[in-house]
Amino acid sequence: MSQTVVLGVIGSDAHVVGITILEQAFSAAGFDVVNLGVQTSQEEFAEAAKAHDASAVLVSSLYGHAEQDCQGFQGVLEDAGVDAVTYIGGNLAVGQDEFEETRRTFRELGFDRVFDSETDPEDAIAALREDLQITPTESERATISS
Amino acid sequence: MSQTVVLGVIGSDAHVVGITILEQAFSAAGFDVVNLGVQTSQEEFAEAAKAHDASAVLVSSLYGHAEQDCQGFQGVLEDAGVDAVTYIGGNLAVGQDEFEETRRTFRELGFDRVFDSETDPEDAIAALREDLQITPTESERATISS
Amino acid sequence: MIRDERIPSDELRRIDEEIRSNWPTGEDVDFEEAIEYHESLPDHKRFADVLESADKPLLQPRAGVPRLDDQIELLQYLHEEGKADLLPTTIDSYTRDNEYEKAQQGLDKALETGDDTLNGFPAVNHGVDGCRQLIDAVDAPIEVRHGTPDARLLAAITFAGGFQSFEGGPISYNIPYTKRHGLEETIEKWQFVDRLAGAYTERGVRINREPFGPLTGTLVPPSIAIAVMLVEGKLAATQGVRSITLGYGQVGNVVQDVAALNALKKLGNEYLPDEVVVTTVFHEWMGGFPPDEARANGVISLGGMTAAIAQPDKVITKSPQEFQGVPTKEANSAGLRTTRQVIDMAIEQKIDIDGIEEEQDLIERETRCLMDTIFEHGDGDVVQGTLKAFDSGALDVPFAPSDSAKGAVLPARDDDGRVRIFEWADLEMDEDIKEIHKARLSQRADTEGRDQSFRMVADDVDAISDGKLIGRPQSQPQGDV
Amino acid sequence: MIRDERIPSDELRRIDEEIRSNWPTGEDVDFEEAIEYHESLPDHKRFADVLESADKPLLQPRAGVPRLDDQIELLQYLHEEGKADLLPTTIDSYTRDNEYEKAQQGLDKALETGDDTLNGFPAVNHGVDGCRQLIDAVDAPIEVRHGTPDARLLAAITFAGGFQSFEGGPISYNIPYTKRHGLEETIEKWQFVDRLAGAYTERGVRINREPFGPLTGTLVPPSIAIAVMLVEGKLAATQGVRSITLGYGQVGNVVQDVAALNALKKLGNEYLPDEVVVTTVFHEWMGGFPPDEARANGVISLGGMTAAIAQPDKVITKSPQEFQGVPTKEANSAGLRTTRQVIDMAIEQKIDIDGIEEEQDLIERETRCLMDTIFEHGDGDVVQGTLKAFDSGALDVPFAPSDSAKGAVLPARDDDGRVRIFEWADLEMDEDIKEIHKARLSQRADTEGRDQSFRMVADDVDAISDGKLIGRPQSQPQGDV
Ligand code: B12
Ligand code: B12
Repeated sequence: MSQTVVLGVIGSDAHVVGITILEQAFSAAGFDVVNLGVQTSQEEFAEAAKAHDASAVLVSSLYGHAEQDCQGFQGVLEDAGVDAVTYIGGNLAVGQDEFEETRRTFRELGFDRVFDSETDPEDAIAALREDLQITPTESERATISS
Repeated sequence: MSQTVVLGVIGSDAHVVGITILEQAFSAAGFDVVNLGVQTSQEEFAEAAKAHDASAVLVSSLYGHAEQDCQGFQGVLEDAGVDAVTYIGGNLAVGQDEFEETRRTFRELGFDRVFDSETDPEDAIAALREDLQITPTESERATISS
Repeated sequence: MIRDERIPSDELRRIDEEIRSNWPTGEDVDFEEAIEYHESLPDHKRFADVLESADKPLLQPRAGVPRLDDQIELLQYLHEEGKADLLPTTIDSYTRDNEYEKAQQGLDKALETGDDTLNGFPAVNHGVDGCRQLIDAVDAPIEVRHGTPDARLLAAITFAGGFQSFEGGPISYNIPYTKRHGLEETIEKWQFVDRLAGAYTERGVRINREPFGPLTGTLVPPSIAIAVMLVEGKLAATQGVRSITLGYGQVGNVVQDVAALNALKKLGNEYLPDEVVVTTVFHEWMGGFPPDEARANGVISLGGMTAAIAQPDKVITKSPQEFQGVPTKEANSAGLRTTRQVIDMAIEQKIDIDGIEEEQDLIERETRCLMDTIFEHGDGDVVQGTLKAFDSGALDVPFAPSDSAKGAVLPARDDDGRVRIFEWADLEMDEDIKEIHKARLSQRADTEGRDQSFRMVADDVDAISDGKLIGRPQSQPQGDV
Repeated sequence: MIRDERIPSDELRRIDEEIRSNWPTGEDVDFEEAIEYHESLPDHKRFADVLESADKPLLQPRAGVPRLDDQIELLQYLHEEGKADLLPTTIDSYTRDNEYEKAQQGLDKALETGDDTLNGFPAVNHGVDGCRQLIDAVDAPIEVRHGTPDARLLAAITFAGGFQSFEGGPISYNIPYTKRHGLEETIEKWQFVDRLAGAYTERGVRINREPFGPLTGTLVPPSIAIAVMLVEGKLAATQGVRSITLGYGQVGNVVQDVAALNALKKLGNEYLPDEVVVTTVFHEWMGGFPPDEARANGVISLGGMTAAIAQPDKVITKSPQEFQGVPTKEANSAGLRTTRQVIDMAIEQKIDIDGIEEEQDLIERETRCLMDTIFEHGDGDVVQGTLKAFDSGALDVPFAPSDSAKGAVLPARDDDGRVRIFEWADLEMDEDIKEIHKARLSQRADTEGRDQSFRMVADDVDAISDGKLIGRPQSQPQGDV
């Protein structure tokens, strides 16, 4: 399995600092990172993931429109024939919501893991290493609290 | 009726700055102020009020023990034959209590008016002028919100 | 070829009509009638006058919600409970992308379900009437704040709607905010916005324009920010704007921040035409905040302290909930009042800190290098110069998402916490200035016993949210404390 | 006649036995066994060592609740969530009055009903064992903070109970805290407290002693506070104390506060014997707070900023709920974290403000005048000198409730917000210094267009809680803003 991860900020969101840090951290950890930058559409994610045979798609969103921007995303990936682990992270809700609620929303949208904006890149790397080497059962997955 | 007011900080409380300001404000407003200072006992209040034939007794408390310190105070005043308007003001409860609750407590202890620590001395002076010149009915009194 | 030239009246009219047909509410704009409406506004709602005549820094928060009644309530609250002197109306992201249809859906959803999924006030959808209801209901001047690359329709509607201040500019609302728009395109579009503001100005309605100084908000070296402000100020002046507020975002080092604000004011007056009234705005820390309201209050207060010393004309406040998401109105007010308390306690004190002149001098020299290269790139034309300088990388902004900037320049803090340039890429700068930065950064590297690297930049990006100013390595000595 | 002389060992033993019979828990004190207990404590619970070896200002809140388990939980919370470096145990008011019976009733009521009517931790009633449970359970050094004129039994029990730091002193816990105790009496009683701390010190258990610097907390001129600190420091040193932390309460003018902390440190080292390790503590604003948590955070942050510049060894933090009443543990932690953020962001910055040396020089000269008059009043003996100087008014504290001080001296802020003396009464001071104060205050009076009067003092007392530093008249010009 290739160790390529596709990274980008979805929708109209232009917050670039977080993915700049993530790109650097995942590269340093040995992954091949394809950084699509900010304001990336669902289709652009799918195309890039397909083209690079990515094992993971990392979606970032900071500006509070993540939920709308991700509607139907899993379908777009499937249609493109992408078979990759999908993570989303950042500041995922407008306002001062409880994160557990937010996590549920994005799990239901099909993301394998959901990270808040306090996430240390190292935690995401550890999680991805685990997800790519062994296929964790639902119970194991739960113990990493993501 | 004399215009003498007796002023002091009750109990073991040593917060003197508030009554220093009050003394000055009531004097400037034309009252004769007998300032008993800090750490004044119930008996000292009663004696002074009697001796000066005071029309008002102004009790201050900042340190959070006002409720204990004022138990039985009205009885002590009565026993000494004091017939005066009684006010209490300052920081009357330990911790972050609701003031309305505190006001009720001290009204039940027999104080005619209860002031919080945001009170401007001018408001207390206005209230006292009213209480001493006309005997307000319960409804009028309520409009001054004290 | 687009140049720094005033748009002729007929051209102004042509574009105006064109863009107003982009969305139904555009039809309601009538310039003459709008002038009358502005003339009917009381003095204390005239943004430029209130700002320019203030005798201490005025405070303004950020705030925008989708529904009109909610926005009215929010602004009234911020005015009364937060004691904001100036008010904002922050526009939602769909409007910023000119996706008025999506904004409408969001607004409709908000109206039906009460669920606010839009992150701001869709002013275009609310139209002239909606805007005026807001202006009428709130007893202070209100500015439009957004981040829109093509803000022409937004400007046409909000100016007619009674707003007298409009944030942004062709660079500052492009480079940090989008990768989809070319710089030439946004300059052209903002020339229209400025020209429209100029048309109101000519008629006695002085629309205040405020280029967005913080840019990417993240360790932007002062001279880069100031150069962008001067360019945008000049472009606006050319189109007839006469009230311009130049901005700057706190970097957190008090000496550098005060020096930068001084330099901004001085160079603003120098580079902009005499007929322009130049004011300055200081943005409290625009980078990543601590995930803790108590610590966030410390960050906000340091901004207040800096403002008390530098005395800009306006301060844009942050809320203690900045990290988490759009703040509640209570938190937003709290940020205002914390800032007010610090400023009012410190402003009457004489606080002259050593080294401010020296730092200011450095910032001015750097800014002049950048301005010179812009003029040279454009053979004297600022528009062409800006385009070419960004293109060559002679002008650049760190962490720029836009394709119009190289985004190759990288900042890092020196041992004192001042923002220096670690990776110059193609940024134009005199050699001796580069040497100064280099020396300061190598001093820091020595203190920390590590090489200068992207790791240092990344540590600095996180430092304030982690509770420090400088991103020191965890296990290393802490400098001269 | 009581003098500044070391209490002989047999006398120490006699008093010790006498006071321990004042309340049943006194019986459990065994000095030798207590030494062993202290020796068993880990390094990070040794108060003096932790404080003296710190490389940046350590933070300490105020906190005390009646029940032991609550107090443990509270301190653990402040340590973990507030990141307090040093912890307090604030004693209730009945214990301060030596009314152990009433304290017991309060404690019993708290245990039965869960209703905390005591405003602190009744350490005497909890006894040696209760204290040690607290020391054992909490992973940081803990100080006893109180306000007790006669703290002998409290000291005997808390020292044996494992506390290694003890606030207060004969002047600082008399003049601001009580009118019932004569100064001669409290000096005698504190000589015992210090002598007991000295006895532990001799055996290698260095009990840290901290005179209470803020005094009445309300516009205390720095030199008066510093003189009292020097006297109490000397008295403690005579009795064998070797770790002394001199205190100072923020007045809110940054230059004056930094100057005062510098002077405190310098004069402390000069006036106290060489064998004493002198450290300093800065108290965030001790006067009336704003009735608004957001504004209170601004006051707290200004204290943090001052601490970052002056770098005292310790900072006593306030909470945003200071105005209202005893703070919740969350608010108390918030005050700590806000302070920490400001200090950590500012401390690595070089912030040298003009005029600090000059102000420091003035403070030092004033303090020397006061110290000289004390020595003269006592023919070289500090105890007699202090008694006589307070008696004559040559030494005085503004707003002092105690009958032992005239409380006739009155402070007011100058046009820059520095605390000056408006009414000297009999305070001893060189004429040229008085002239300086006079000139500064008349400058302010001019700015405000009013005469100097008690009204000005009253306005200054309220100013910070009203959101300003200087109590300007409402309708007058606002100075040079
Ligand atoms: C800097 C900033 C800006 C800059 C951005 C410059 C740029 N181009 O990058 C500017 C000023 C331009 C800006 C604009 C806007 N912003 Co902004 N911005 C911020 C701010 C202050 C810091 C963001 C940042 O850079 N953090 C530092 C980086 C290192 O951290 P990070 O982005 O959180 O990323 C880390 C983690 O989140 C995580 N992570 C992120 N993504 C992912 C993905 C995966 C898979 C994983 C595992 C982890 C992960 O790892 C990253 C690295 O450590 C935040 C508030 C905050 N956090 O303090 C607001 C914030 C994100 N912005 C906000 C908003 C609303 C906007 C605007 C819409 C409105 C406006 N005020 O103008 C516009 C949006 C424009 C647009 N089209 O996107 C809101 C979002 C509200 C919400 N979600 O509810 C915030 C929270 C501020 C607020 N409280 O209102 N912003
Ligand atoms: C200064 C101060 C001190 C100084 C007092 C110096 C002195 N001798 O005066 C010192 C440092 C010594 C001190 C000690 C203590 N303090 Co103290 N102190 C304060 C502080 C910061 C300001 C008080 C003040 O001077 N305000 C300025 C004056 C002008 O305002 P004022 O006192 O409120 O008075 C005005 C109004 O309240 C009103 N008013 C007052 N009384 C009356 C009466 C009437 C009839 C009317 C109409 C109006 C009225 O009018 C006054 C004039 O405008 C307050 C917190 C705050 N408010 O910010 C805590 C505070 C009052 N103290 C408190 C405590 C607990 C103590 C101590 C017990 C504990 C300790 N930490 O050491 C000791 C008590 C010692 C003792 N035996 O009394 C608590 C009380 C808690 C509660 N009520 O729940 C407070 C609220 C702090 C806190 N948040 O914990 N304190």
